[in-house]
Amino acid sequence: MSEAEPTPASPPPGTAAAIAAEGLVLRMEGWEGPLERLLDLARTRKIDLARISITHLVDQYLAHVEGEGRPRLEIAAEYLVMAAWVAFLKSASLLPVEPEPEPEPEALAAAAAHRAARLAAMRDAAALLDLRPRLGRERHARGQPEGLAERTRASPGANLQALLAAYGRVRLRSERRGYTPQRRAVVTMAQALAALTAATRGLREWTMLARLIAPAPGTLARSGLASTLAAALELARGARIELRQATAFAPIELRAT
Amino acid sequence: MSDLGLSLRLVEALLFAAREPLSPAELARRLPPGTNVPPILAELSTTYAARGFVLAEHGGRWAFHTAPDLAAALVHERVDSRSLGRAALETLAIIAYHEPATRAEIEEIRGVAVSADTLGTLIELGWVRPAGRREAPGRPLEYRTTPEFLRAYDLAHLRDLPGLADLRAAGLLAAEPPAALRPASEPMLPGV
Amino acid sequence: MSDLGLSLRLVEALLFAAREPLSPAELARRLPPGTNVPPILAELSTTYAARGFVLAEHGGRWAFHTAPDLAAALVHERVDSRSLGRAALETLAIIAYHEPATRAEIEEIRGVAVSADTLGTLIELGWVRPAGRREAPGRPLEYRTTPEFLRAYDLAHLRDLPGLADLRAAGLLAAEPPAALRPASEPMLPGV
Repeated sequence: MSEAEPTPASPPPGTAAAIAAEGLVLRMEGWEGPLERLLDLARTRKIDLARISITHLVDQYLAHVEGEGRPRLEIAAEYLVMAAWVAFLKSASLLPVEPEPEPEPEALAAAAAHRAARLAAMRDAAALLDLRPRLGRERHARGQPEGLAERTRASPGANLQALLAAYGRVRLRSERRGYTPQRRAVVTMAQALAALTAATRGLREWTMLARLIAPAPGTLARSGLASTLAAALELARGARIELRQATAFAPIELRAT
Repeated sequence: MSDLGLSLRLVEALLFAAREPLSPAELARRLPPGTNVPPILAELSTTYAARGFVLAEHGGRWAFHTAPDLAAALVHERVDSRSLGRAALETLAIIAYHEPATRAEIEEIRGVAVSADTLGTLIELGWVRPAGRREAPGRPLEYRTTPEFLRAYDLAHLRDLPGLADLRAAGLLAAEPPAALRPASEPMLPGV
Repeated sequence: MSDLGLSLRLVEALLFAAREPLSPAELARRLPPGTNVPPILAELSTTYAARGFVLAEHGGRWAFHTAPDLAAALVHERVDSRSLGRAALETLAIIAYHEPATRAEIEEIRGVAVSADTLGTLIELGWVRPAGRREAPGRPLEYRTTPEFLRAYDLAHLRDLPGLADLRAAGLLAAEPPAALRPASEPMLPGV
């Protein structure tokens, strides 16, 4: 294994301070203190990671993240990276450093001879196999088999679970089938224009717009108000009527020109 | 059978492997020159007369086939216990939850067309039956489940079927739509 | 042959009519309840041993096929005269003698890469199939032969492969050289 220190994507120094303020302080056998300090010591090999339980580390990490109430993802992620590095360094320290044994020449020769013998054996076996009377070549199946007649009686098992799942599937599909807007009752612009044109013909007096709207129930009344106002603006634009409003939110009045 | 002549064995093998019935002339062409084929065929048809398959002649051509008296015994009745296909299962579920349901209603809920075949399968199984016509334009047929359906699924009543909330709790309606799209109150199932 | 039992005639007829080899269990399903199939199969294979077509077992399934010694006379009936290439044949042999075998093992023995084409040919013939993965690094696919392979080469069981016992005794089916060939410094395994 290479002795070179792996260079991790270590957390930027700025965030360490932020984390320290939040504080994930590990309390376990072999180590008590902040996680980032543990990682520092592990990197510089100033602590024996064999004594550190990764399981306990993970447990305390999870407890800390869950204990935060609303976990702050960026902090949790920093800790996760640090904990992962500790785990990685520990696993690296546990791997045995084994020098590759020098292969002995006799063993190499024996292995080569064995390999050659195996290949020869398989070539012989393949030849023997090929000498056997093969179906379709030296041996033949029946040329015109009638086939085995079968009469099928359907009797599918009744599986309530499958039936319920099917219904769940259908409902789910229909819920997802998208939104079809409900067609609401409205007074259309054309209707309002026609009504207002008729109502204002020869109207000399200033009259409140609200009086000219035909009474209607519920949403239709609000739609009538909106459409009639739009129609009034349209007629005013064509100089067929005059509009006035004293102040904002005051009643709108109109008369024919 | 050690005294079987080579020719007889060859005729046997040729007739066995042939993909069509063979005439004596066709057989002779594949046999050692001078082989007298008809006596061999006669001997073979006697040999096999009482066995599971017989050698018979039809229009001058010879072939082995299954002994006629065994034909009936050889037909195997297979019970097809494969579970219902997806379309049939969904259709059955919709009828069970919404009965009486017309085909148009089933299609409306499934979101896809329901083939006559699918309904036919369910009717043939005896789990669904047409039950009158709806007094609506086109007077469509209404479908209902049968007592056999209840028996097969071990249900005392249709109302024993779990409601939507139960299905969701059981994870059978797993993927939930976003909360914003869900109606405030769960739609009630008709007739459940 | 007039005293032939009905069961024997039925077994004969079933095997004769079937498009695929049948197992004793499949036969039993189509026979009167309580029929003891194996003795019938044994009797039939004796009866037909010297005829133009014979009854044989391949991997637990039984079928008639023409007697191997008649091959030369039946060239007209040849349906599959393709001969396997050397690579495919060697690969097939390695899988059969070592199964299950991974691709890496086949390549180690052959000393060359095994093309996907070679394995594909064998799989397409229905003689080899991928059969699960080995619980080893990389989880490589393992290959095994099929019952059709046994049938194609007229082997009742895989253990009937020619020379299998000798190859095993000589240690030629093992990846490592036999202990006797290993240098003395190597620790001996008990029981090897």
